[in-house]
Amino acid sequence: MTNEQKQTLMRERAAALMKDGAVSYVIGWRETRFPGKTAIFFVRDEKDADMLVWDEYTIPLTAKYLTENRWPDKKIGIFARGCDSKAINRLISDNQVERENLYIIGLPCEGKKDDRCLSCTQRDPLIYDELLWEPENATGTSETDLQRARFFRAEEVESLPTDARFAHWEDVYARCIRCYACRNVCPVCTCRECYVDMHRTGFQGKHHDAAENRVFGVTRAFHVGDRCIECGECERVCPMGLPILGQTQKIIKTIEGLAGTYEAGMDPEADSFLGKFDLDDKDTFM
Amino acid sequence: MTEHETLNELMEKADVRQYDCYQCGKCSGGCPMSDAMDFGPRGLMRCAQVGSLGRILNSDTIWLCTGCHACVERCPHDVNVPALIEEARYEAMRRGIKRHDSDVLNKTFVSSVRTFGRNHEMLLAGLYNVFAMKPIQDMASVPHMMKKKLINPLLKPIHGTSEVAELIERAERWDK
Amino acid sequence: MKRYAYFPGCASESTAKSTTLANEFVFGALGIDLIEIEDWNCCGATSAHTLSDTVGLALPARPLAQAEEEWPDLDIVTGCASCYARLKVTNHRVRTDKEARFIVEKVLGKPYEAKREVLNFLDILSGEDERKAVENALLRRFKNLKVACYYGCLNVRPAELTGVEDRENPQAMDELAALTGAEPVDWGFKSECCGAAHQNDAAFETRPLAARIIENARACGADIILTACPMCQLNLEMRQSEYIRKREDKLRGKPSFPLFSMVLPPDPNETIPVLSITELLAIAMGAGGRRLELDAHFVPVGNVISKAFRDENESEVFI
Amino acid sequence: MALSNKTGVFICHCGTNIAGALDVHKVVDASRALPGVAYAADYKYLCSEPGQQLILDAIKEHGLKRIVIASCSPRMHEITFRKMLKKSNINEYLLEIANIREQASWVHTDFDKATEKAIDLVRMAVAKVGKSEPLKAQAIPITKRALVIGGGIAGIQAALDIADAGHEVVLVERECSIGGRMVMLDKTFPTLDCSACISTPKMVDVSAHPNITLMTSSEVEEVQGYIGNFKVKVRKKATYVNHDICTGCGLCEEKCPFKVESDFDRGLSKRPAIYKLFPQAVPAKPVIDKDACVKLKTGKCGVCLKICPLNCIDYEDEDKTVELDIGAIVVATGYKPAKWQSMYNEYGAGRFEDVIDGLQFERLVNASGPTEGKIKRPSDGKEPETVVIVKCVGSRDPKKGHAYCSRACCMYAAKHAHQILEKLPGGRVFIFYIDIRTPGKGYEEFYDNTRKDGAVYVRGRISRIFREGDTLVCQGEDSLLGRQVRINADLVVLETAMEPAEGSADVLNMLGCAKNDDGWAQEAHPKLRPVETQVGGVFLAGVCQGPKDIPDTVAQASASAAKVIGLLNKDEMETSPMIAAVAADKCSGCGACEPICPYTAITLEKTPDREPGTGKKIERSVANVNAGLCQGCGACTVACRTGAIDLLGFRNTQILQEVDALWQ
Amino acid sequence: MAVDYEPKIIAFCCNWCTYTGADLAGLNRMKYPENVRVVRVPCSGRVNPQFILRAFRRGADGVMVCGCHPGDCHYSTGNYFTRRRFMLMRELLEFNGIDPRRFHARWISGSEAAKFRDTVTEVTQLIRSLGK
Repeated sequence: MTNEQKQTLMRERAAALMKDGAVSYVIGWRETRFPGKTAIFFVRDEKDADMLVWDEYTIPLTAKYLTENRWPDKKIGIFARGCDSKAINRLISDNQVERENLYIIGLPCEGKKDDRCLSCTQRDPLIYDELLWEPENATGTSETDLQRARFFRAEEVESLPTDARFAHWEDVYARCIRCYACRNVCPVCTCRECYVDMHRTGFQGKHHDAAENRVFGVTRAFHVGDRCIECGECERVCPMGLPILGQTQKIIKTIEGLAGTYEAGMDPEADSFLGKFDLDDKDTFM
Repeated sequence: MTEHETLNELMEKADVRQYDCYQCGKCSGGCPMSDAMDFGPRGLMRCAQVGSLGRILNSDTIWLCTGCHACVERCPHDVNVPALIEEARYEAMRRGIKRHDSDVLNKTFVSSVRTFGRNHEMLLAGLYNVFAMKPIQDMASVPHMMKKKLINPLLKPIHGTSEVAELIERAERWDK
Repeated sequence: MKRYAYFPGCASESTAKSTTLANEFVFGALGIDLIEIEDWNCCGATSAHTLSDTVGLALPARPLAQAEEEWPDLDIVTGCASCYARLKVTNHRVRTDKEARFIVEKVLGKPYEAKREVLNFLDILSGEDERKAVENALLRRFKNLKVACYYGCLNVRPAELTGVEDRENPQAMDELAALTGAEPVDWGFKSECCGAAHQNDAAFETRPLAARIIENARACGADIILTACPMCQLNLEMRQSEYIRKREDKLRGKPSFPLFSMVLPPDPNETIPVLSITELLAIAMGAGGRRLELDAHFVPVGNVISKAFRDENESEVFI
Repeated sequence: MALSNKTGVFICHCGTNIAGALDVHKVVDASRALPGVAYAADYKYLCSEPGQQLILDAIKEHGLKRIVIASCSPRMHEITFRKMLKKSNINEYLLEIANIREQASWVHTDFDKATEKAIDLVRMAVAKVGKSEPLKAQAIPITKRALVIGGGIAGIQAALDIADAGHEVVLVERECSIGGRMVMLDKTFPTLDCSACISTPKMVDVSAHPNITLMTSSEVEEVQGYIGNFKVKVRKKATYVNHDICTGCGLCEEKCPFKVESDFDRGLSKRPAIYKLFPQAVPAKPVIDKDACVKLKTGKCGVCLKICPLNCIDYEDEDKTVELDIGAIVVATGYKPAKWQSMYNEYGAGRFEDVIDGLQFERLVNASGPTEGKIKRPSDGKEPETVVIVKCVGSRDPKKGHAYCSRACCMYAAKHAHQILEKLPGGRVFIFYIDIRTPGKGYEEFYDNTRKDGAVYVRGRISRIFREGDTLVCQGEDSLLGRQVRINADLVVLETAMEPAEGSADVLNMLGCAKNDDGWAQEAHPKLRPVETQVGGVFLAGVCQGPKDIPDTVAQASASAAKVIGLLNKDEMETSPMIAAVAADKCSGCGACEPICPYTAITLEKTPDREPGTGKKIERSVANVNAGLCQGCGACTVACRTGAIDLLGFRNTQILQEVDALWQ
Repeated sequence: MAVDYEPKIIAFCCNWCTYTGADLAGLNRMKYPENVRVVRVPCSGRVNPQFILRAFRRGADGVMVCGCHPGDCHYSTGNYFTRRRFMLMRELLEFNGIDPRRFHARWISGSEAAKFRDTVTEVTQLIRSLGK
């Protein structure tokens, strides 16, 4: 099936859902005035369904936009690929959305023109009410078939000596403008009030310098680390183009080293790594 | 390599941890050959615990084990004594330690297989009795067996005899 | 028709003559096709693996690989517990231990993946369909025949290889024997080792093992012992006079003379016939004593069997 | 914050303990310069009466609002100074102690550096106290009624002790009589007194005690609430006999035509379908076993109703649920003997009638048992000559049974041997053991006597038991001789492991108590809090916590009763105010804190709210901390990314202030 | 590296084990370097990794987190969470170019006064050798 055919299917389905009044709106993608860039689009009217697109640039994660309306009167329709479905699972296990409030239209994904798709192992949606077309590969891509290592960004930094690593991050965080786009786009950043926004003295100083930005970077990584679904949106939306994905990748890699295979968002029932323990956990604390 | 290291290597190959054993004796209590053995499986584990490799290798226990696995089956700690015995036998053979006649039997057996591809019970028993100097063992049964053609004096090799001989050759070379 | 690749084992050509005949009869009657692995060789039991692990793996691997190559869809079956153990161990090691598989394939010079299972006769005969087939094939039923089913150690252990549920009191053979009308007795030596592995090189030490088995079978009221392995069969049968004579001497407080005890026939009331399970099935399926060459047994079986078929009114005599 | 930061700093000399190792005056001077500090002083012994008065005076004189005391460890005098503050107008939690003795003057040799460190410690304390807030200990009301679950000797003892102290007790027992395992036993080691003779009077005491409500044939179904305030649902199962009228005359039991295997006699005898558990049962009134009664199953029979002179039989009886308000709970669910038949095929897996377990032997040897105390083997009623006793059946066997030692078997095996030798003159006893464990008063002596009586102890575990003709052959190794032995036994007694009682896992789960891997209830601390659980107000008595013998069980039962009495003696309980608290407006209800709490004190609760922006009425999940359960560890706070859940007294801001103070 | 460089090390100690152990070191008049400043927390599970970030941000030369040995937690499970959190944090700090020798997590019980002394001495010397 071509992308165009798929797009037609999506438009038809969204239109039908709106017509039936089954959902209050459907979250998908539309074109922007910039070629090669799409934006998240809420189909609020049957006739708007024709604005939906599906091509190699429909990259943004739809799931996070569910948090715009946590107490909907009607179900919310949402188009979800593998990555979106992991994010939806995460939102469900974080009690941010309720499954029964969602109508999930699963879209098996052929991979987009984005870096994150090179190490994607979950092209097919994990959770959905209907699949719009045949699954790509029911079992996902095997580790060996990946076009890029799962923890590529972390490994780039790991290869540096300690001092150079410090310098690397110093350079990164010196450029950080603390716009918090990385936080805003992240499907697991769902606090009512983010700790960085608290007006009284808290964990995050208000200075704007490399050192303080670094605290933000590491803290953010720690806050999302064991729940990170590895979608890479944070890095994609960074206006300064900072390679910040390595931080969370490093955490997941460490978890795997401690406790074996680990992937967040696969199961809405699963506990996250830091929410449980094992009596036999390894440590080097003496 | 010290004796202790050798012992540990044996244990590791056999995947047996000597300190798993708490000497309850359930193995020796159920071992069919226990009466004839000098140590029995429990005793063997004790030797391993105190680090006495020499006693293990020179014991007749390792040669009398029939490999019936009754000991492992009932062991509360799943100590695989037969696996240890197997490794101990190899080590004893490497060192040329001889107990009983099992090596006579085993070598006769393998050469019979090498020659004919299969094992000829009569030939094996006969040759063994000669080599082990037990001429009358089981001889009382021979007339009956001859009469009922239970044993065939004709030695008929299989087609792939040379193939089998080569196979054994290669396998033995691999060990070295 | 069910088909299996068949590994007869060396004893099938000599001492296990009547059992081999019975096997052919039973599987023929059940319509189970046993295809003999061509030009099979000795599995090496029980000497080869004692001398060398690699030789111990290589010998069984040859016929197994051959079977896999020729009949990739057939499970392998053997009638001897020793062969069963060696084939099963090799199969298991090749499956679970990468290094072992590498060595085996290297020495063998061809691929061997251990794709199929290794089974013994009890495994295949205790299947639901097979049991029904056995029942249908029976022509006569035994009466008042108490049997002690002797499984031998290697047919039931190690548990992780054989998958037998109750290793202390296995049931497969008892259930089969019960189909023929024979009464299996509850006795204590079903899976105790008979010492066949050392019957030559440690004769003096292993004799008591078999002697205890025979004693317990008799004490528990069995008329015959049933076996599922030619090694056990020979070991339990061939030297019965020797054990019993020795025991009698011991009871009388006399020193035992080996030659003497071997030559003199024991009291027939003290001996107990030993049959293989397939022989028992074959007889119940109508095979005659001559056809099965039952006279080849060291301990005569005729009387016991014919008594078991005789009713108060009838006077049918077997053989 | 409205509260003033006017902080007073007081430095203690502790004689020369502090003043001798660092420059106290320099610390005072430095303190004075710290932000927020309005007053600083030093004194020889601040903990002394005049020392405390000095602080109180300074508070008054200088209008101090927060206090920092630099002295010995807070583990030493924090409580002293808090009490002192109660005499002032300062909340006792607006106090910080800088530990300049144990962690400065005593451990350092360099005078200047120690002084510098002491100044830092004061600076940290001042910074922290600046963010402290007044806290008030919460008072939880306490329902003065205890629930004891399980009516074995542990439950009986606990119930009696609590009731004797004047508190109401509800004793819930699932069987139709209390008594548990102990009344099944014949004699108790090492004194050999008759088990029933010492336990039945206690049972009668229970039934007669004005403070004890006895609920037999009952099971706890649901537990909610927390220490002092549990709501417990108990299901009273139908007994089909009106116990208010029944006199326990026993006519119905005699005439009932249907008999089933008696559980009490461990299958060695039969009992009628309408039955008392045993003759001295408490309550001494029968119940109908609905699985055995033909009337209840088919509607035909009704003999008991016809025969009953008082018309107590009610075939229409139904289960009832009772709700109770409870202040404290004692778990005394006990044990069951391991089902060796499914573990040990080598011992015949139950095929041999004459292989019995220790509890069956107790019934055999018991004068009120099925054989009236004569040791007869079950198969043919013959008196055995040779008896083999096998220990550690199911115990000390990680593969087939349990890794743990069941603790009482060594002793009751010796008792069994003693009883056999006493009752069967000329009889022989062989006891197979791995190790002999007799740590207890008079225990080793008892074992010694049994050995001298002629019991043959064989060191080795029995490998298998098989039948040979009429006898059972026990085959094992005498590992001291190094020889295999085969003993022809007429009777074999397997001393089986103790396992947590049927259903004990459900009870523990209901209560929120932890279990170890073997299913035994987990005590709060193995040494220092052996009868408490992690759940406030829930205590453990007897074997439910781990295998033990009767003396230990009774001791533990009394210990848990003491804990309960201590709790119920109070009208209300003060809880530490230093517990977790949730800022509901910040909580996003993600639930990350919930699994962290070892006390299940955190629950997500639906809270009415309005949707931001639209003002729509909604309900959202907010974490809620149960002040009765929270112990104040603060592990939850780390899981909260937004900081909505925080630990009072150790707030994030307080600790951050301490950190910041070090590098100001 | 200046010879008289005195690092400042902050140690988060749980009230029931390590803090008690530190007090015991005092009672026994054991001697150790002055460089460590102890922050008392109820449980090592209370220690937020962000405290460690804050300390390094403010200029700490070294940070320690100490609590009861696994299995001995006063609150039964707190230190199991500590273990997971700080095994992760340690790696993350190293990843961010902070010398892992500047961050130490240790299990020190209430009776291990000597271990407290030795740990403090050892960590101080190590960090002193690393320089500023």
